[in-house]
Amino acid sequence: METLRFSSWDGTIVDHRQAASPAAAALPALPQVPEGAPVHALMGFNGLVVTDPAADIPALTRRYLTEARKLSCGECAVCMIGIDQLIERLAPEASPLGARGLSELKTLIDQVAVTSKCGYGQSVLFPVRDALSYFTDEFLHPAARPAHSYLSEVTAPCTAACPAHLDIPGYIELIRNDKCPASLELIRERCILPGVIGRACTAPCEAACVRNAFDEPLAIRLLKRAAADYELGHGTALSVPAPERREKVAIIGAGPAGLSAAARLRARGYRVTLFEAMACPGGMAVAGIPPYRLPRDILTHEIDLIRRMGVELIVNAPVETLSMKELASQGFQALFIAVGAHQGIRIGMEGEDTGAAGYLDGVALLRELHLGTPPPPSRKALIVGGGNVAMDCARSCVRRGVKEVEIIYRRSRAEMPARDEELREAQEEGVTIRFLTAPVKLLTADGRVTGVECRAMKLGAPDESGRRRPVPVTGSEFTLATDTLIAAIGQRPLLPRLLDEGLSLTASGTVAVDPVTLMTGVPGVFAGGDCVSGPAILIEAMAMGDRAAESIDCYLRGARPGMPVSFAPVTLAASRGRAFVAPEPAARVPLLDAGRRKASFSEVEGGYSAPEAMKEARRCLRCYRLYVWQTP
Amino acid sequence: MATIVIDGHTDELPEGTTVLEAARRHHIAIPTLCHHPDLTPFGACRLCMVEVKTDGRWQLAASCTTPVTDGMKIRTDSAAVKKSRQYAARLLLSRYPTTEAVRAAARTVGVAPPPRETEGHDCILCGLCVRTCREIVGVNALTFQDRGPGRALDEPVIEFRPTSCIGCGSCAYVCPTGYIRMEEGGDKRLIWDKVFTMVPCTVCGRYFAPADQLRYISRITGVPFSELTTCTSCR
Amino acid sequence: MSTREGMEIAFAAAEAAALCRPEVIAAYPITPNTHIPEHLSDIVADGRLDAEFICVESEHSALSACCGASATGARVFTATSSQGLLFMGEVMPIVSAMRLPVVMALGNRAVSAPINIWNDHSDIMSQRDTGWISLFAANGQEVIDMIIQAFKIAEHPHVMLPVNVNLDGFQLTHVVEPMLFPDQDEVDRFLPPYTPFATLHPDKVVSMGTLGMPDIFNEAMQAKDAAVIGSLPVIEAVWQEWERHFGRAYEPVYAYRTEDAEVLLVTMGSLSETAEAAIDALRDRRVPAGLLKLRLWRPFPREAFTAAAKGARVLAVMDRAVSFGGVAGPVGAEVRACFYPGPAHPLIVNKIIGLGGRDVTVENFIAIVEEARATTVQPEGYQLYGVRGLS
Amino acid sequence: MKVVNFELYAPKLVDKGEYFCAGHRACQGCGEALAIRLMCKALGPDTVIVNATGCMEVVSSLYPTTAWNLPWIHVAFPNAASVGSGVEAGLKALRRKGKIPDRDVKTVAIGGDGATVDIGFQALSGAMERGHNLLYVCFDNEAYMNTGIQRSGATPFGASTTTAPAGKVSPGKQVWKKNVPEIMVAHRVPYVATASHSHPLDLITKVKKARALQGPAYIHCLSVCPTGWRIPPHACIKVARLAVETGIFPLYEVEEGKYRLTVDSAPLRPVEDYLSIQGRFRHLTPAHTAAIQHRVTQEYHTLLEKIHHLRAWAEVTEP
Repeated sequence: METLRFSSWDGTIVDHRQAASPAAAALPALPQVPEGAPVHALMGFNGLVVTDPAADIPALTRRYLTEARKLSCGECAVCMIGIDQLIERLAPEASPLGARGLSELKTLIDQVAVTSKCGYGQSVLFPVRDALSYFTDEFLHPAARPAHSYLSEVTAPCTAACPAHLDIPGYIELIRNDKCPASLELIRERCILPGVIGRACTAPCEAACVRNAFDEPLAIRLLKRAAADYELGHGTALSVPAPERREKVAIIGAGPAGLSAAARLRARGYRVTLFEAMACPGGMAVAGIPPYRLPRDILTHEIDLIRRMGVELIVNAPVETLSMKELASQGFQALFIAVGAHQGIRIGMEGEDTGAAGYLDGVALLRELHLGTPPPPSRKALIVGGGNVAMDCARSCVRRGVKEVEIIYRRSRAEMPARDEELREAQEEGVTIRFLTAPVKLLTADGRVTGVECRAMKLGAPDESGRRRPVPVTGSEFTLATDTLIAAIGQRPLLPRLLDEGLSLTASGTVAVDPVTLMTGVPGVFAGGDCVSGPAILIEAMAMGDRAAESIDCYLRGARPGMPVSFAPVTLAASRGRAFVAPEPAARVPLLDAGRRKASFSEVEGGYSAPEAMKEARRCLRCYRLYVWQTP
Repeated sequence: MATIVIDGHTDELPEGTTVLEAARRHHIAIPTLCHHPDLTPFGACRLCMVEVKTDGRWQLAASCTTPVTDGMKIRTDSAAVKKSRQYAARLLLSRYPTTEAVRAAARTVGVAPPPRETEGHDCILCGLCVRTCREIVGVNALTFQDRGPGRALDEPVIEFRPTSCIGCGSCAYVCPTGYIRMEEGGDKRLIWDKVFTMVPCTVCGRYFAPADQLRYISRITGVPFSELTTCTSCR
Repeated sequence: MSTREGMEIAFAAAEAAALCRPEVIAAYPITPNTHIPEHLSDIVADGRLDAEFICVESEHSALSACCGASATGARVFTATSSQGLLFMGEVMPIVSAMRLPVVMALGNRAVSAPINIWNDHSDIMSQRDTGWISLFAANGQEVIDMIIQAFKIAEHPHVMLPVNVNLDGFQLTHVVEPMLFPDQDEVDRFLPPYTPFATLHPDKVVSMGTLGMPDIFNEAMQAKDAAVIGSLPVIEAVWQEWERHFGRAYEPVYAYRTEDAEVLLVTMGSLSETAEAAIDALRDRRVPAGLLKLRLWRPFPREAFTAAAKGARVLAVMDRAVSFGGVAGPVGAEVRACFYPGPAHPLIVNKIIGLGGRDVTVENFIAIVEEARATTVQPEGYQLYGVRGLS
Repeated sequence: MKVVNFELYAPKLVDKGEYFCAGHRACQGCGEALAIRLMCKALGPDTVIVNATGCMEVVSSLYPTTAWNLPWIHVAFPNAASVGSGVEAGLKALRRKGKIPDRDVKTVAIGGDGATVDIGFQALSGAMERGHNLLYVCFDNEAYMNTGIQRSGATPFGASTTTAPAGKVSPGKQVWKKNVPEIMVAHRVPYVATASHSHPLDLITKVKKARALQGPAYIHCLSVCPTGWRIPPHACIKVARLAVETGIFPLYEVEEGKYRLTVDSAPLRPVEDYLSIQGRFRHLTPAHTAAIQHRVTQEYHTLLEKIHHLRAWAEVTEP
């Protein structure tokens, strides 16, 4: 879309159709269409954008309505029937509209917008109204135009916010209609570990939920979990379609990214082998996420489902022992590296590298806690860092009986990446937090940590991450006594031998890949997950696993993966719908009380019963956002 | 408690009361097709629209699904309300022109139904049967089919699960249009195209309930099947 | 501003009723009142009056429907005669006991047998004790005025009783007279909309017409009687207000040339006009005779009557119905009773005249007055006047 | 749709409101009181009840108490229908003139069999003919129970009453019951139905249908009177059900002239089952019973004929 001729996006009318030379007016923020698709016009949930005189608006409108009808649920009297009437009256063979007919249709649209039951019906018809209002002549005096081709995409604020782009309104509607198995099936299309994600996800979708504007977001994560829990009771199997393919794919790292890729590739019929360094699969999900948030049986169950698809899993196969050449010689045509980022980053303070007892790396600690031989409990633990790993370390220490657990963070709460409920629950469990404090020197005595010297900070200008940069307050040094200091400020991948075989790293120490194909410099070798993106959330890693599987499939079939439409620059939450939404708070789930929590690693958060889930699902406003592009 | 003003009457109501209930307390007539006092509101028919004012501006809202909030102002007879009800009625009529329940509802909001050729018994997707089956009977034999991206169904329909249905017929009873039909003859009952075997009353011999239904009752109450085979008038 | 127009009085009665904007009319045809509902249904059919006209299948249903309609708070009108009134008989006392302000135009007619469609008062006298207020009109103008007044009286919060306006069959119903018709807005000013104190409506749930056991029945009857008696001052007040609005005076007992009269004729209804002519003739011959015209029959205006009759030696009381085997005709008995006990009372001659449409002339009245003047002792009982083969 | 066997779940959907309240003075096991309570639930609050003189008026309105949570009026014995006509006309006029709220308040006249098929029959016929928006419900307990079980036009053949007693030479009433529902059908009113308190949901559905339409409707509801029928109070529902199952009182409805059986009791049970448990029929000989059986079978087949072969007026009038 180069020059803007007309736009009604968000209801602001920009009309350059009469201008001699179409001004290079700024286009509204629009989704990015895959390259090589010239666009004449776009009709989207929030308006109409025209960039080419050749655009055929009535045709585009008809196409838009056809697509729109597919999304209308028909559960209220106005939306679908209204769309049907519009389709009927705007059909080329329909009797001429006339000015009166036209204004009737506009009133109809207004009525549908204010009386529809869900957010979809309330917003979907605005662009049609714009077309009728600003391209009146084309509707009143239809002219024969060359046929166009079309491209249409559906998303939703929650869907777009989700790294894996789950059809969230879709699976919520299925739950509402008492169809958990179907719902789970839909979830699995883009999230192979629903039970895990339903518990351990940071749920960016909920932050994007339109309901935030009225009361509070849908409990999307818990609904996903409800669907997964339902299945636990009933059981399913993941299918592998015939025909089997002969190509073998090796995947290094049975973490979320590796498991996802394995499942997708297996589902396409490839023979997949997973190499896992640790004694059990799961990667960060098992090593990083404490059982009180993600019970192990859930993870095991979902990994077993993948294994039962026929994925070969080899554990205790450390990265160091693997090489591309060997794997190639074993007949693997493609390799996917998803080793994650398990190497704790140094704080960079004095005395850090003395190897003093009591100084621990956060992820290593968690790994030990959950899989190996945990270090003996201490009297006091200081955790450095403000992320969820820091939280996990702190809460795990509490559970291991450490009397005094304190977190040190160099910025303030606003900049803290940890999730609110994580922090709240930690504080409930007695964890204290010291903001605007940075460690500068590790104090030791005869090889043991005795304390840490800290400096107070204040917030300066925002840095590249958009968060305000902490600035030291000179002369504010003070000392905190402790026998354990845990560094939890981030991780990076560890892949010694593979590096020598031609992998290149980025500045931030992650594996360099082609952003579209995820292929590394070495043909046939792909990488994804934390080892590419740096520490990220599970669903993000899984999404990358899926994409990797996609492009590995393409690579092995000699095709090139299509680039999906990106809704990144678009604000989907704001719609022109102005209907009333009755406030209704989300259904609550029981939490294990703080006292019992501290004593054990058993799951803290309860789940929804089926009726509760159906009730909560009813709150969904079904904010599907439809885009239809007209291309030559 | 929430204090509201509805058409000029001030009233204090417990939280959670719907605007429709509030209106009925004051004998304010509001047309509905999908509402039943014993079932969860569903908001399908859109005939019960009213205007509410909570944050300084009047907005249309479906009275059956809108709970009263403190300070809420409600008007049920404004021009906007009338117009929206009439549009809902017109749309319903355009899809179900021969369904008496729809025609009657249209008349109540001042929309004249088209001349009728035949009498139809359409499913108007009011969801009364779905909710009755779920909330009153508790077997979920009826559900809406979902629609959305990649799940393109031509027409939304209510899905019948023969495996769950116990043949109690409550859906046929609650159906406002007569679309759900239930036929009986001798020891058989036909509903939703599923045939049920009826159990005769041990006292009067009358076929009074489907075996499936009695089995279900026996299961949820723990009462032995044999004790359930006497009809209500012989008990 | 009223307009003068010549019209059949039955039609005029209908026009008067229409001026009162009744909401429901239920009536059944019977001679001689028939023209009243006929003309009313014309008025409704022409859209001049927005009302429900119920073509009932009997008089019993007519008054029943009026009863139901009035209970909803509607203003209600009906009309009948003779047998029709008797068929309404079951409902008559119920309407008054339920305090429903129904207004009825009653075209008085004889009661069978032998069947006779012509005028006398035996129909209303048979319903005398049902608790209705009874007004008697002497001419078309009074019919119009009284029908309008009747609604105001009936609906007065202190009254709340049904009212019948009596107009003699044929003598009035079928006679064409010039009459003054008040304008609609004049009537609207005089007669405000009816505001009932209890109605049949879900917004305020009431039970009407409940079962009364002996322990409350007396009290109920006492209340009804008190209401009828209590209506007298209201009626007088309404008439005074009428005079202020329309300039025509009404009083319960109308005295005509009674100054130092020795004999007073006592009449009700249309015969009063003939009687006035007779009095004029007698006065021309220096005969000290006068006339008392009763406009109000129930409640009976005892004080007004005795005051008006003061000084007269003889009262010649005309009755138009027979109380078979009684001591007097209904009016005769009433008049006698209202002088007893009392210090002094006039001689009372009671004639029953004009039964079943039998003509009554000026000469008849002159003769009756002459006979009364000759009376020196109180005569026994009563006399059916002008019976062939007797006297 | 046949609603005969909904009794296990659908009742949970019946209006919880009580409009004919407890505490009235009806006899134990009074079927009529039950039928009226159900009728009121079906009618809902926007209703005015016009009650003819009879048991229900007497037991429900002893001054200064009332069992009615609906606007209610009683005038006399023969005129419930005509009072109803007036109420309907009054409400219609006042609504049109904006003197009362603009909503559909239904007028419902109720009476016993005496008030309906005998003394009130003319008023009923008139009201139906005039096409008022009036529902008339006859609660038929087959005799003048209020005055002490005298015979009415609705008393069945062979029943012993105080004015048609069973004696040495007479088997109680010697003529057949007057079929008023059929006479109402002959009035060509849009809706006529029979109902029984033994089939509550059927009764409710029919009342709802009648309430919904704008125009005259008639429902004839069998109301068992344990006192007058000489049965124990607890047998009330059972006897009513037997009346239906023997075909003595079939439950059907006639919409726009179209007959439909709403409860199919085939195969019919012998009338013996119904007669033998009632004191009022105690004296009947096998010959009498046979005669009754013959008549009932005949009537039932006549009804089935109409159901299967009669076309609705609409069908007849439309080309």
